[in-house]
Amino acid sequence: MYDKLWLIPLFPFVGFLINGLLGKKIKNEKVIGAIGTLAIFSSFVVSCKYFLQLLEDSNKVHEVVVTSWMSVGQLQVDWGLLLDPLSALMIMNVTGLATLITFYSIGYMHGEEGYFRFFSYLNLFSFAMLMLVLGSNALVMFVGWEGVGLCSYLLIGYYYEKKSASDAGKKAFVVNRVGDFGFLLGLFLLFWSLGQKGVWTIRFTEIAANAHLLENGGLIVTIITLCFFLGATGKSAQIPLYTWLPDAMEGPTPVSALIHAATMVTAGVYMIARMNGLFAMAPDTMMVIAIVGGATALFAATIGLAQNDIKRVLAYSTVSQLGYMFLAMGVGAFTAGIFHLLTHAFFKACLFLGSGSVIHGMHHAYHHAHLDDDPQDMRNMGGLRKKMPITFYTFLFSTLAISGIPFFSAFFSKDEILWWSLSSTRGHWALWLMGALAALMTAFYMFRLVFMTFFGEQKTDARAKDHIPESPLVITLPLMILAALATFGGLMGVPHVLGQYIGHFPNAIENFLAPIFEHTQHLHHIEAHGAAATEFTFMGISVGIAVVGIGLAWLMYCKKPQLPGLIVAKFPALHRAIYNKWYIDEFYDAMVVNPTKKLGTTLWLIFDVRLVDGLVNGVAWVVKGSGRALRYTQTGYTHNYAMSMVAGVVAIIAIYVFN
Amino acid sequence: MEYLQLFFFYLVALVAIVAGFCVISCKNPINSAISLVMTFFCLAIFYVMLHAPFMAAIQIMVYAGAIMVLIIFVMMLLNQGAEVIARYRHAVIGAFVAAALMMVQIIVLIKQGAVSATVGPISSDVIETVGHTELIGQALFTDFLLPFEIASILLLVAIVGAVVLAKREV
Amino acid sequence: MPEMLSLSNDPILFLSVMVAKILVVFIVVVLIVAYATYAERKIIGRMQTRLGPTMTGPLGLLQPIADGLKLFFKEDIIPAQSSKFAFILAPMMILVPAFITVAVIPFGDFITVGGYLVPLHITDLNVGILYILAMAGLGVYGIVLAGWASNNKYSLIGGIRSAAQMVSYELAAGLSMIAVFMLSETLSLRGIVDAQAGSVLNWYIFSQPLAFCLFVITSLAEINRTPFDLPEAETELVSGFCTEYSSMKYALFFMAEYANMIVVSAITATLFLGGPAGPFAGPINLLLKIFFFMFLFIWIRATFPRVRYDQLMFMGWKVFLPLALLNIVITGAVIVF
Amino acid sequence: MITITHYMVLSAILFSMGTVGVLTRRNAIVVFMCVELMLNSVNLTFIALSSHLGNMDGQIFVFFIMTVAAAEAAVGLALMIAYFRNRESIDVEEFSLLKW
Repeated sequence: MYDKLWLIPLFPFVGFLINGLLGKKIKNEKVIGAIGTLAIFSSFVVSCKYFLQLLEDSNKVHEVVVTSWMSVGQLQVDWGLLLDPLSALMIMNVTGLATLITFYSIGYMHGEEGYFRFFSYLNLFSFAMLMLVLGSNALVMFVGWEGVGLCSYLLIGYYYEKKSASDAGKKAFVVNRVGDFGFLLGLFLLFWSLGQKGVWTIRFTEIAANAHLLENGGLIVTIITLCFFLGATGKSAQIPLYTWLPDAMEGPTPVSALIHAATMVTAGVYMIARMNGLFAMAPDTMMVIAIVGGATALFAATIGLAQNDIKRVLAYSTVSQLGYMFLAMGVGAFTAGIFHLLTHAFFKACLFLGSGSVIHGMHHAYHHAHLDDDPQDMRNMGGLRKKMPITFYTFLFSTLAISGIPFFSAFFSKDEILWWSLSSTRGHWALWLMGALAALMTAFYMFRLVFMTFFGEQKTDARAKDHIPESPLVITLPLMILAALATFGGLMGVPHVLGQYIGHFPNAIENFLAPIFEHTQHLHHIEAHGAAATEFTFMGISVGIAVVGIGLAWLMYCKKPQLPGLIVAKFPALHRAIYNKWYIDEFYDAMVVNPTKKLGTTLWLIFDVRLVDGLVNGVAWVVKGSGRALRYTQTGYTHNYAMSMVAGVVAIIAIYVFN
Repeated sequence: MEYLQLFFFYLVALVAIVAGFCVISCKNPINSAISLVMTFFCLAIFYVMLHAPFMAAIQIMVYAGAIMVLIIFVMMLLNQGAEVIARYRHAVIGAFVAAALMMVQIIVLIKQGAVSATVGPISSDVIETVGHTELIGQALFTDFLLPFEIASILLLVAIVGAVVLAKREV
Repeated sequence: MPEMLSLSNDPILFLSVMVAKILVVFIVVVLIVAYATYAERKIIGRMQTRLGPTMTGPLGLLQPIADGLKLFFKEDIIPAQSSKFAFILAPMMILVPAFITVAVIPFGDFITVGGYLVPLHITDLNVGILYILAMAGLGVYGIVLAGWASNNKYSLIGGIRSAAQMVSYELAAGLSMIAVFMLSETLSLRGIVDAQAGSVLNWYIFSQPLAFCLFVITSLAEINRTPFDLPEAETELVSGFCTEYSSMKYALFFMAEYANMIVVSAITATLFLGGPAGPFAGPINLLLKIFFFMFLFIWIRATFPRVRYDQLMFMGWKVFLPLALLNIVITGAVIVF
Repeated sequence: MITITHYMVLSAILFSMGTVGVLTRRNAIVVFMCVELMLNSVNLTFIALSSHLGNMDGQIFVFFIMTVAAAEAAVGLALMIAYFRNRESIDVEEFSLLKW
């Protein structure tokens, strides 16, 4: 039934091999792009087949063992793939978006140096991501986990001649390593502590089935889950390890869309959802997750308010939205978190690709006019509505979605998260407040972005302004598909309160995911009737918040463009702090990076130079001294050596003769 | 008849030893080489006397006909003059002493040792009737087939090695 | 059936018959050598529409003797800077292998002397062909030493060329012989002759035409005859290794050349043309075959120009050697299947 | 009567002479020839014993020694030519790079 599951990761891997090994020979961009797209598209087709099959199937969990990997002591690891509703949704998400974005890249990357490299990396990334979501045990997942980190590093540093790009790549890698360390520690601890109870396993199904052996809410579970959560913060850019994501915008825009918005950064969310049984047993960890998620959502949103780089705004928006997902995870609303993950993937991918389209156009214009201005700076844009209509409309729909305008996709998902953050047994009004404030800011800065880019008068340099074209179909087609998804994607998770009014419209995603989260259902306390009114009230409040945010943006950037300047003048310190990202990077440099460097230098001076080198040199000295003494026996004349050999022979024969 | 044989043996042995001495004492390397060829000849004669005509023929073909020709050829190419031996007189004396000691020891050892009787089936009559070449061939292609093949590989390697080493530019 | 004569049943007769055979063969070879020079001059003269020697004796028949006497009585010059020992040794080392090779060549069947059977060969070695190859390998020493000992750059170059040439062609010659004794399954020349007995069609020239051609050509190169006479190429090396030689030593070189021709002819006849087999008495058949080859060699000398040195090496290593190997492979395949 | 001892003593003498040559001569090719002389003296022992014992093994051994000697000659002489090209000499006294 599901035994061909391994085809899904295989196709992109084959694509990677072909483009990676032969790409340099092929040279033809169309062929390379076609290979890359076809590889991931084939994977998408297979994914669709299995997804539809799973929808019909009554048994929702299927594990396929491809081959044995290793067997060490109690540890038995297979290359196993796991298909259940959660991973099925994820593979659909990954393969679908990767197909669109790879296709988009054919146009976007046109004429770039190392074209084949880009496509082979994209395919490798898809492979690693699919291994991550399909892995049936923690080790296979970890392979994918590291693989996506590697591809992220490679793709951020794609323009490796640029110092900022290669630095950003390194930063992403190193910061991710911190998280990975936590993941590994958690994994070891989990393996060991389960082993103490007699179950030596790292398979997810067995972990879920045996989690109850551990003490509920005990110290061990808390530590394990905290370690895993540290891993998640690294990969998913949460406080305190979020700093790499904004810098990752140095990579090409399709990379930002695919890796740093839609798929890889959600790996942490996915991992927590995958181990929900374990996390549900650690209320303290859940609280930490919720607080960190909410704080990140709020904190990143504030930074997003003042950025001028179009991609950077989106990057902070991504961090903020990821914060939402963690907030959902923290309050036990796993379904809502995964739902938001999906809708976020749609609209954020669309937003990134749209910004890519804008940058592409700006770049084209600047290139045409031989100007050196920054094509990503929003202050140079404005009025692009008429120049690139398709980009504008798709962008607008996605922005409406992210802002939470009713019936656009994120309205459902975000609203559900906000509702659960208040109503869940783990919820709290403070969490809701953080989420709501973040939502206000989100609506504000996203529309700030739209207004600055597409409305008002064109601020582009006069020499370039007439040469901004609409992007070709290869770029706009994915935009349109994604915009459609961003607009209507929310329908798969219409909440009950709304669904019951429109002909009992089912909450499809919740039903579908129910078997995965059955152990955590007890967190949801819904008094079916009494809460409906409250839920409607809060729904209204969040819509209101969104409208207020949009209105503010309109006021400040369309109606009275001088207003932002006045506010900045009024609170210069605040603006500077926000503009400089609250000086977090500087803070990290001062607190972590520089002390580490200093420690390294000190250790090198004391330990390495004195002790290690001293030891090595001491040995060398002894050898040198004895060599100096012994070398007088080495005359260098062959005859002398031969002579000593003959003397030896004479001695040996003498022993024989006189015995 | 036996004394004739013994006389012949001593005659050839004398020639071999004198030629051998010329090898180590002639200042001119070409003369050394000619003396060595002479020694090889004497050894070939001994091989015939020992009922091993095939080995005798091979001895002349390989040593006299190939190796020594090669050596003389190289000597002509390099065209080295006569060498100065007398620089390390004490070393020469030492070498003679050591070698003489060794020789005496070996001879003592030989004299001490008991010579066993004939154990194998191959007598001179067998060699006469079957033929020495045939006997060698049978041994070589049955019991010693693997070493034989390995030796052929060794030769191939040596050819390649010699070409690589002696080529001016590889 | 009379008994075979051997050292054990009649030592005196055996030794005297042995000495007689050796003497006869030696004298015959020397005579042929002497008159081969005469024949060569006559034949080439005719081919070039000249008369050749006519003055000394009837038809110039005493010419070789006159030449010999003249050379023997000339003053013997040894160059001052030469290596005297090697200089004197060289002509001997070139002549001796040529003469002692003849010892293994059978020149007839058996005759009865004093009631015993006497085979018509000086000796029949179990390793006859190897013996021939070994002696052929020794021939090179004479030339190399002559070239080196003369202390003359032409001589030295001639000597080195000769060494290279002979070593190269020895291989091809030896390999072409292998096919023959693969068929006869013996290394003894008597055995090879016996294997070809019976009919003319048994001669190996018919079953081994390629080996025959290869052997004749490579032998020609090995005895330094035209068109392969590079070691003594007059035009470039001023007679090569024998530039500095005079008088009797020079005569020895010449004798050696013709003796080598005879030996090669005899070996070719033995290996490929059934040796003493034929319509007449054994020795006469063999002599006729030898004369045929001698004539062939002289004819070639009159006809072909000298090859260039690189052509020579090219042919030796890249044409004859592979062909000889191919011949061995084919012969082996035919024998096995 | 020639006994096995005759051959072995002769072999010992030749071997010792070869040793002296190796120890005293300075021309690398002559040293090489002396090594060949030593090898040959061993060959003589082998064949003498082989013939004495009525066994072919010794002669087969000699056969292989000759093979090895031929290979050695080819490679050794090639080495000497290469060395001569670098140093303009094949004097073993000058092969002294290992000297202190």
